[in-house]
Amino acid sequence: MDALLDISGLRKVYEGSGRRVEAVRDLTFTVESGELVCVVGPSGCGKTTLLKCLGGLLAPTAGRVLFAGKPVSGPPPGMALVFQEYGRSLFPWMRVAENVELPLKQKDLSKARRRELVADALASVGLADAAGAYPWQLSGGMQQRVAIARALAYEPDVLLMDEPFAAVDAQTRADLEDLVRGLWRERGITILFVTHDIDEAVYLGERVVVLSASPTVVQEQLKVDLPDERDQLTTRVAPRFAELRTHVYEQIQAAKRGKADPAGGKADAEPADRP
Amino acid sequence: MDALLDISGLRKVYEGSGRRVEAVRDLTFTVESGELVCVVGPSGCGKTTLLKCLGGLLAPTAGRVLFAGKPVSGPPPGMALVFQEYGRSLFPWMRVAENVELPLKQKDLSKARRRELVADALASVGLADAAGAYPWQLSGGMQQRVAIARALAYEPDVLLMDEPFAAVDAQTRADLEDLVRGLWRERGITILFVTHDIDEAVYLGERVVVLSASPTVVQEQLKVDLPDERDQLTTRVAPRFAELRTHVYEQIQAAKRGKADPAGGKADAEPADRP
Amino acid sequence: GSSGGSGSSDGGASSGGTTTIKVSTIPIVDTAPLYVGQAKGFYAKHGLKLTISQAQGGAAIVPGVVSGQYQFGFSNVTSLLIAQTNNVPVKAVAEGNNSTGKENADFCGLLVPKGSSITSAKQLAGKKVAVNNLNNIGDTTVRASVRKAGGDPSKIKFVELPFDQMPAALDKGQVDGAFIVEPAFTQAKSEGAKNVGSPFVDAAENLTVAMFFTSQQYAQKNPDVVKRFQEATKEALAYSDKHPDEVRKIVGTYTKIPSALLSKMTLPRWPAEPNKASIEALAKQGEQDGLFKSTPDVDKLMP
Amino acid sequence: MKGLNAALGAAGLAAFLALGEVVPRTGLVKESYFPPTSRIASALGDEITDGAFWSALGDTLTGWAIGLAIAVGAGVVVGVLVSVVPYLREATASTIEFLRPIPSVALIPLAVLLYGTELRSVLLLVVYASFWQVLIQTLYGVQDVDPVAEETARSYGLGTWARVRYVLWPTALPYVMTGVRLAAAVALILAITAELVIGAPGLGQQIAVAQSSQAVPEMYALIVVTGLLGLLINVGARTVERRALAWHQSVRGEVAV
Amino acid sequence: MIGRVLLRAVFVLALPAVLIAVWWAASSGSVNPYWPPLRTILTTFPDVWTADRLRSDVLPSVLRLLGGYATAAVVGVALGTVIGSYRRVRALCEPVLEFLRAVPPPVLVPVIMLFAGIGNSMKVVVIASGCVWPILLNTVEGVRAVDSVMLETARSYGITGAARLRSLVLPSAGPQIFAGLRQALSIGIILMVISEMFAASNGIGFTVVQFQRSFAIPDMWTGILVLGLLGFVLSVVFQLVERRVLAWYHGLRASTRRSA
Ligand SMILES: Nc1ncnc2c1ncn2[C@@H]1O[C@H](COP(=O)(O)OP(=O)(O)OP(=O)(O)O)[C@@H](O)[C@H]1O
Ligand SMILES: Nc1ncnc2c1ncn2[C@@H]1O[C@H](COP(=O)(O)OP(=O)(O)OP(=O)(O)O)[C@@H](O)[C@H]1O
Ligand SMILES: [Mg+2]
Ligand SMILES: [Mg+2]
Repeated sequence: MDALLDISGLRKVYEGSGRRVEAVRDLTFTVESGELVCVVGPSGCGKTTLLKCLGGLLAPTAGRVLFAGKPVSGPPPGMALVFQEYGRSLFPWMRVAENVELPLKQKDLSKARRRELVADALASVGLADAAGAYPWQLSGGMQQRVAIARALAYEPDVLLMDEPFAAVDAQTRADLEDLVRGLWRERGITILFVTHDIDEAVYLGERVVVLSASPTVVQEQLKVDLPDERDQLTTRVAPRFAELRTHVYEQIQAAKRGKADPAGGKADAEPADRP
Repeated sequence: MDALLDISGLRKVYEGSGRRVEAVRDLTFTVESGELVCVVGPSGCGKTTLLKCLGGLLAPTAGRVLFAGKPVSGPPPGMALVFQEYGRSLFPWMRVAENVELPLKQKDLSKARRRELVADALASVGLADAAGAYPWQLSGGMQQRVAIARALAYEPDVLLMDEPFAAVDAQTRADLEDLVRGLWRERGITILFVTHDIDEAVYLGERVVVLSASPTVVQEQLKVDLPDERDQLTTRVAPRFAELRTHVYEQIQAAKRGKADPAGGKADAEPADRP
Repeated sequence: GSSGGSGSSDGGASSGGTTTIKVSTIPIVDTAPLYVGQAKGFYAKHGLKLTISQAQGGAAIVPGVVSGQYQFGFSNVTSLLIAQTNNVPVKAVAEGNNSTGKENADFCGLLVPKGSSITSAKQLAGKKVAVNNLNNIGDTTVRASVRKAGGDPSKIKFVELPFDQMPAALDKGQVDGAFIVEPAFTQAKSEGAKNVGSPFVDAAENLTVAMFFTSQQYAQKNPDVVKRFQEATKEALAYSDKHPDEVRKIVGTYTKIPSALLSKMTLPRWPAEPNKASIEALAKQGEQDGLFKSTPDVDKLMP
Repeated sequence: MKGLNAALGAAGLAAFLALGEVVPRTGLVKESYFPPTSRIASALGDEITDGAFWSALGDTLTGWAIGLAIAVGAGVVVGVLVSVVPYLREATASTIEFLRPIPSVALIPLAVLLYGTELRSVLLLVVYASFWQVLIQTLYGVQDVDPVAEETARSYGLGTWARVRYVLWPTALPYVMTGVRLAAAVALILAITAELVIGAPGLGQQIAVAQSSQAVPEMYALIVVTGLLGLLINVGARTVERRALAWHQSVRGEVAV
Repeated sequence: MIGRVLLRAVFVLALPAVLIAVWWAASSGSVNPYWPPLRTILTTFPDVWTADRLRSDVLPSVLRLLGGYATAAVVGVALGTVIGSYRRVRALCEPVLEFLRAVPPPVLVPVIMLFAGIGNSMKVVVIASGCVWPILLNTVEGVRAVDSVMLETARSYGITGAARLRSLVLPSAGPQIFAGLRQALSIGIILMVISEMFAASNGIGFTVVQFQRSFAIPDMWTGILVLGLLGFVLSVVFQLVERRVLAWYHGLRASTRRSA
């Protein structure tokens, strides 16, 4: 029972406005302290839902989420979440630097230290000179990087990231992947990383959790037995990498084939007419 | 002068709230009628800006945008745009089917035909059973697919897509890529496709336009000389595919290296303090 | 109350010998003769059918009469004089009501709070006195009381308060004195306030406090209707003056005065004719107080 | 859930009424000027057995409903027009700001001059006062349109009317709903004030009579009636809102929590 | 630049100029004492609104107005935030508030006088009691409508309490709160007049009502003009403040609208 995050029997059903969706049926897996776990799964299978339950933002319908042995009832301290809806998670009334600084104000830090953290985080995502802009003056990819910078500056112990690189270009993405892995190795933080890019999942993770199409269960957990030292050029061409990614790809296809519908529609969805 | 879209000397400078950004410096290229052109470039280089100028939503600071020989002053009819900010481009007060149907109401179609188009489009993106849901009840990837379905149902002559598959999983992405190529081949529509996935650009496009980091110019235009008949399995492993993707990758890296800053910050950005 | 009919400004639709006239009044004891006259058939006898509207005060009545929305209105004399000096074409047609003329037994009084050290109107100089309307009959007559008691009327500080708020204001000591009429007068007295003067009595002998009026145009165009209204009102006034019990009863129908107050309160007098001398006295005092833009022409105002 | 809310609301009202009973009883203010709740209640009981009360209530509600309908209709239409037609907003801004603060009470002589004690007199004042509430809310609401939503509509070639109907209107609706709720109360207030001062038939006139008659409990009873009317109006507005704004964060947020 | 200033000036002045011209023409031959020619009103204006009067009547009125308005703004936003944030509190308070909201100020004033006396504090309370409603309602609705993703962001970063209020809830509800503040401004002027109908001895409202009662009709009309002008001036000031406070909002909304 050393696991930092312990999810067992997690179930989440959304109800309301004439629709009932069983987003997650039964998820059980654990994340050890200091692990970097990637989660992949078909669109709409409940990855975001899972992350919100872990982050204490959503109460599960059934099942248990333990964080460091204690049930999660609200956002645990020291945890940072990068939202999939990056655009809406930035506050439009604050400039980029203020957005990044905001969570730090909750911590007991000197002003100078805060400034430093903000500047470092923005520089590390390549946005040093956008500090004074409002989020809505930025491109989509830049907004997403601001959200990432905010999480990094927060110096969390646990980092939950929901498709954080979806909107950035290939080169920036590679840079950011290395940044995340570097942080993880240096600081020993625990990372749960949701992505739909299979290569990314394999490249980044120690372990890949594959979710099935909904009603969602854990389809497979895969240990990534690549060396710890990874590199965009060499790792991605390693034969073992190709094997692993093919394996994951097949799993995801299997997950989706489990359903007649090509793209994860809901079994329980009851699209009703206006009430 | 047969080009359907003719962009020459396009320049766009954003001003306001104490910031002046030269998003696009000088873009010149054309898109022939019935072509499928992919645009790649570093994050924040002005791809979205370019698309908005083409779509008549944004007035260029300088330069000229011609659509079928006429200057673009407002959204041209028969053109559909899939926005990068998919979440905000869906109307939260309308259900999914209504969102997809809305643009059709502008066309002179019978109600039955509209229904049919909506149902087809939703089915083709795998969301047949989400028709009765509100957008905010859907996952990120599902929302993005609704936005795509809306554009497809509109049956446009010209389709501008801004990173349309950013939020969907690998398998769905592959399906949607084939869907878009299929539509293009069947209906002979003109498509301008912005993406940051280099493989995707090469797999989909007839031609790839690589943009430099800002101040943005056209870095390179690359003809994709792969056979018209493409297939996720065979095409992606073809040697020529690998060559092309490596070439594009190098170009993007070159584009970014053109700048000291690793990720497309603005040369002209003047982050000022609050006014 | 009444609902408005046509907005015809030539006034008084007549059918089969009866003319319908709209009269705008205030729901207070003073206007009781109108109701008495209606009930006793004095107006019907003169071929008049009354429609009575109740407004809160002159602000609503005078413009209505001047524009022909109503044919007749009820107003205190000072207001009419002020209107006249501002070229508002009003014309008095009949007596409204008079003070009783009896010191300390009028329907209006000058009250001081319970336990106040003030025992005479004289001491109100320099004090805060509530009147219902500033620069109107209230301050003129209060000044008369203070003057008569030997005080300096120019030193009184007037504040404006509706009559119904005065008992509470006196009780809380928010004002040092109040110019107050029935039924608030009796109400305040029953709660311990003391009467130190009778302004209407002190201002003039048998003061005509209010009158019915019409607009000059209407009076010119419909001398006959005006005449009938005058005669019917005269009869109603005379009858009311003689039958206080009937008056109290009818007041209960158009006001909500609690019966305990109704039986106790002092009624005004209703002589058949206005007292021109008292009006002239009031006009003179008002002029001294600077109420008017020019010297009022009492003759022109009077019927 | 709904029952609980109603119970809480009732509890709030009960506490308020109890306060109304206690304050005069403890002598904080004199009972004869501020009658305790029970005394007001019994006066209210007397009132509602009186036919005149009901006809007055009917008159007031007629003026209120017609006036509100005109004000809301005009406010929304003018608000949308002013926002949609280029330059109209700039051109009308100064005039709107000038006219808005002119109090209806100052217009009373004008109303009487034009319409006497007729219903139209009340309507003039009611419409004048509540129109601005709806107008301003509509202006702010239309301005709140999400730029991306607006661009989406434009890029699909939605015409002006379609944009108003499918984009501007739903966005502005939450603001407009607030405007309608504000206007509903203002219209009621003005209907009653107009009756009170001008003497047009209705609850306000009854209040005026009670005031000048020194009938304090009756006056408070009538005031309570106006308050209760406001309460009922709000319940109606909330019901409409729950249906019309089911998609809106303010309503759906309630369900999710 | 100069062109833009000129254009603005035209926008501000054109419609009023037309309306004034219409009024002038329509009223020029009027003999109705209640509807005096505009010319008479304008010639009366300087006689009535002398510097002396500005000091003795306008200033006290404006001070009362500001006092009441500020009170209402603080109370409305504070109460509105609480009520908007907690569903239970809203259920508890709403009926009582709706009850109070529907009571007409002219009949409410006597009740307020019982508690607040007849001095300036009464007038400030009366003004506040009317201004508070649009602010309160808009704040409640604005707070209820805070974007769910932003709320979750704040929660996940442990931004709670005052920080959450200051950096999330209030800015997000800001546009709607300002709509309420805007409404309240003109309501404040109206209530200023109403409150000065009771136990006042100076003030614009007092003066206008006195003119009305004493049949000084052109003078009364000048008073109405002054109220309108006051409203206009205050709204200009208000707009300046709003432009500052909601700079992000107007920038965001204008970022696309200005183009094309
Ligand atoms: N607020 C909500 N109300 C109702 N249903 C919801 C809500 N949020 C999510 N759902 C449903 O729950 C399911 C899982 O959604 P979730 O966002 O967790 O998927 P996801 O795995 O993150 O997908 P994606 O990769 O597309 O982001 C979907 O079917 C979605 O429609
Ligand atoms: N409304 C705006 N106001 C000011 N600057 C803007 C605005 N929109 C975009 N920009 C700036 O213009 C530049 C180009 O933005 P654009 O959105 O076109 O980039 P992009 O190529 O689409 O990037 P991405 O791949 O990250 O979406 C960026 O530097 C951005 O900061
Ligand atoms: Mg998701
Ligand atoms: Mg973009």
